[in-house]
Amino acid sequence: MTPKSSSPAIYLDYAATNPVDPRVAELMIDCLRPEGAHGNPSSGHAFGTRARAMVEKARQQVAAAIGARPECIIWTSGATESDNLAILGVARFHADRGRHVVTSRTEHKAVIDAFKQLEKEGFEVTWLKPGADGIVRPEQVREALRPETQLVSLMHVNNETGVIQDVAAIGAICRERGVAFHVDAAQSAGKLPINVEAMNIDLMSITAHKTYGPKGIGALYIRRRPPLGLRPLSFGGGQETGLRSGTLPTHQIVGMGAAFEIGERDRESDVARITALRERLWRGLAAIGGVELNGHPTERVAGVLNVCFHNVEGESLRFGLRELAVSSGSACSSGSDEASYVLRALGRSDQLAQSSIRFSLGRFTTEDDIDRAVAVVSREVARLRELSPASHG
Amino acid sequence: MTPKSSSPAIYLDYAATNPVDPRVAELMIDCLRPEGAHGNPSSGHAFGTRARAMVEKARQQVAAAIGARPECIIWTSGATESDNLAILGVARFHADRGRHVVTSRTEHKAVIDAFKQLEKEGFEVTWLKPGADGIVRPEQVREALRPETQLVSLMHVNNETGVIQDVAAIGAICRERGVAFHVDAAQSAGKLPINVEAMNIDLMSITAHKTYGPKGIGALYIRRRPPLGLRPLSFGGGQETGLRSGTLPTHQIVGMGAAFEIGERDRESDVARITALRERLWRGLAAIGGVELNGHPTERVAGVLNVCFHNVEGESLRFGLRELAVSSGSACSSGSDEASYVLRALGRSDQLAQSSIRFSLGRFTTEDDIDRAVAVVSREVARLRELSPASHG
Amino acid sequence: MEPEYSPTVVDHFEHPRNGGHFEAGEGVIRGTAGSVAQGTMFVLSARVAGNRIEAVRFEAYGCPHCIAAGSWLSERLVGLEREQLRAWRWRDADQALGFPLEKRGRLLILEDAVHSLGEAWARFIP
Amino acid sequence: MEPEYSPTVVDHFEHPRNGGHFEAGEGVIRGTAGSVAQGTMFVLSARVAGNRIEAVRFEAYGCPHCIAAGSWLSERLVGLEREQLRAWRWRDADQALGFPLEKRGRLLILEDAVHSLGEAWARFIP
Ligand SMILES: Cc1ncc(COP(=O)(O)O)c(C=O)c1O
Ligand SMILES: Cc1ncc(COP(=O)(O)O)c(C=O)c1O
Ligand code: FES
Ligand code: FES
Repeated sequence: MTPKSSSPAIYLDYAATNPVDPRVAELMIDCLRPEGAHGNPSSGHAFGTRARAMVEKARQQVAAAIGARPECIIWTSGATESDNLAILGVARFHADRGRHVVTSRTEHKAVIDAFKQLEKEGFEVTWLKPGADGIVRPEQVREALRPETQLVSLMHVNNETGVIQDVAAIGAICRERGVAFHVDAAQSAGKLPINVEAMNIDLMSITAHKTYGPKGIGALYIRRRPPLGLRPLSFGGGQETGLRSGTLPTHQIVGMGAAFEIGERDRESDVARITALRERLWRGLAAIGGVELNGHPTERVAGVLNVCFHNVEGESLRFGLRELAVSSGSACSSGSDEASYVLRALGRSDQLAQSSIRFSLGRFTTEDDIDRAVAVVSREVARLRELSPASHG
Repeated sequence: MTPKSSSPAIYLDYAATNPVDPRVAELMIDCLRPEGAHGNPSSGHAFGTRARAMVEKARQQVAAAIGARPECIIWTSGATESDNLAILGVARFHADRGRHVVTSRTEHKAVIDAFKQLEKEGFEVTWLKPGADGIVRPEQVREALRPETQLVSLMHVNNETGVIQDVAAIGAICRERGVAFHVDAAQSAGKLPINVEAMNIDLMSITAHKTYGPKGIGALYIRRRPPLGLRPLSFGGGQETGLRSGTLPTHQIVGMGAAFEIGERDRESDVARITALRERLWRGLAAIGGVELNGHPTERVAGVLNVCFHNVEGESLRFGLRELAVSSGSACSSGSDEASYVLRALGRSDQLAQSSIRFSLGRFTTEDDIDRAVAVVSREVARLRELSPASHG
Repeated sequence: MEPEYSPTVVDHFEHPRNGGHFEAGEGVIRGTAGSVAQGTMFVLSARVAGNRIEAVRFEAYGCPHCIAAGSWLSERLVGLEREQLRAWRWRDADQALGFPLEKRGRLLILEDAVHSLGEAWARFIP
Repeated sequence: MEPEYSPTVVDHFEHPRNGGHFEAGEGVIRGTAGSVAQGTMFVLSARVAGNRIEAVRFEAYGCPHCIAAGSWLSERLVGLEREQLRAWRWRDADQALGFPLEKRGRLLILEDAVHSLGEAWARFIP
């Protein structure tokens, strides 16, 4: 089952994107073949109704995975679009009722930049600062709410650190105060149990490619009772109850449905296996010395380990580790030298933020991947420290 | 090569959507497989750069098919999004320079509804009315332009009638007057020669699924010299020079690239074959009697034939023809009885508009499909006319 | 989305009973309602013998529900007396064919056609 | 997007020449510039004999370009005289290694380290 690549690199970048699960890929391939489901799901004829049935089945699969009713699921092109549709959509629709909105400093860019756009449109944004562990306390949210607050948006699992927010507690506060609550769950679907009803979530962004489905398809959960007003981002054929026009991509939707069904079915066993691998990785890295975990030690998702390496310059570390497909929030390139804003918000110095590496594991990661990764990191960190004036003094 | 379906229907609805060309499907399937291109094209590691190279190759393929430079192509989720990004993007960006925009009454809903949204935002829209042949004369555009006009949007080929607009002449007028010119070319790519530079097109919407590529991926051509200001519809990771954030779906983009390359390479032979089939269809239908072509008799794309049947009620005609996967702009369902706004704009009565059928042919249509379709239509029209009081009096 | 048709509607649409009309003449009456311009028109023609309808033909312009209703009705009218035509109500057809709510109005045109047939009969045998 | 590294940079990064330092002592001089906090730091240590440099060791903290530059430089300095250290300019390293524009600033730190080495030499043999 391990995806092989023509590249010999070890893939530890599941938080960036996943390979498509072969079981999902087969269903998509069926759709793409000539005898597949090529009709337009909006067409009334036999080809259309066949495609429509596949789209609706997938809607049920996705809904079931997050405890929602199918009619609350709107297909989008991914979590970026879902985030924007939720945030810009709700804020613009209700702008005349109040122009205060709340989010945090460690959200994904799709959320941060949507809120920055709202600032340009005259909204006031409260940017909550998480603790050094990456966690936004529910009380911070309660204190930020005002009579004119329209929306709170907080992510479930942080994409850089893997830290989990207590969205249920925050949802309860928002529901009590009648404020719409949006959750970016791109990194948590298939990794944590999610129930939008029990968690009092009004809007939730999900994307297929972080759950072993295809890239370019996502969904927005929207509470329907009582209905939540939303202004669409774009206009047209009126698909998805007018909230998201455009021909529905059957093969993509079929892939997302299957990915979410499998993700929920295999969740517990996946999580157990991935947790064991992550612990193996952490033991190996900790043995190198001078390493520190970024984010809360236990309130974290199984597959993500964000580690900072003392006394090693970030760009050289990343280049030294290029056999590993890993990720870091920083980019020394093009002179911007910008450190991860997420790690900075957790209080890390620019330098430590830049010397941090996100290892993210997934369904197809093996023990061998982990052991080889530990060997590479140990070798490079030792080598770079050996060359460094800082190590000797 | 004829796509077979579990349904015995004859597919004559290519203008709604195309099956994926098997050559395109194979390339997409390669991407979806475990050994495929699963990296995030924005990641710097080997998996990412491999995916990025595929994305950039596809960008070149699409650019080459429309006479553009690759850096002028922005990936979107389809023509609906491209239309909205172009129209709302340009109008909102330049709103302080003038709030007058021009389009026609026979555009696709994605264009019409984007302009209706602009009306709500305080723009004045000139809705040009085409002639009975469906054509907007370039002079009409010239007369509509004002000093404060920011944008003209007109489609290349109409999706209901197949009528071709003289976008080159309109482009010349807009360029002369310094007004941005957007063209919805969803229905013309791979069917007509297109050269955005020669035609003075500033923005052009295209979508893969009308050109034998996958659904859910499209592109917007944006002139870069001199640069054209555009406000994005959504915000985030900053992909596509900040105009369209979100993880790039490699398999979809690879499919669109291949589809456009094949579309351009096979265009002349496809057009010749499809034109012959369409003429065969028209001969068959004309022989029934009491039929009329909708739209200009010669300024039309090869694959679309929109025909109105006198003395036959539309819904019964459509139901009678349900062995054929065809389309009609009207929908008697849900009591709305709404006739095609495109055919109405061409001066057809509600009733004739409702008794019109769009037959659309494509790469996989066979003579046998056409002959069987003619047989079915002849039989049903005769039968319904026979039952109709109008036929006898 | 295409409208849904019940099996009865499909059957009558596909195999209409008694389509056409009787040539005007002895014992033949004709009832009509609606118009093509309106989108729905029914023409009923019947041969009467004594005080009962002996045979019926229908013509219809309209959607599948309307064509099915004409066909269905043509069988139901046989054997009826004049008073029964006057008393005929659309609900019977609706029950048999399951018209969607938004198409109920069309059944009133059918009802008018039946009543018009009754009136023609009254003129014919005053 | 990851930065691009020339083959020379990759070679020196992967196989740094003369990494480390000489213990302080007779004929050993040391030049340093930059700091870890700044993101770039070079420490050069050289053994001089007569009026020429006999051997060089380097330590570097910084990006691959910087590490490669330290390694590359360690080979070039051998055989130089004191005046030549003072005259050394960053352009040579840039030409050899192809620093991207936005990293040129780092080469000035390297230049400072070379000059600092020259000054140490001056103090050592006044
Ligand atoms: C937390 C989070 N939100 C949003 C996104 C954007 O998702 P997409 O690439 O599907 O637009 C991502 C991943 O890139 C993510 O990790
Ligand atoms: C002319 C035209 N514009 C836009 C669209 C919308 O394209 P998409 O379904 O890719 O959003 C279509 C097809 O549906 C079309 O025919
Ligand atoms: S004609 Fe539309 S309801 Fe019968
Ligand atoms: S440390 Fe970034 S330029 Fe060398």
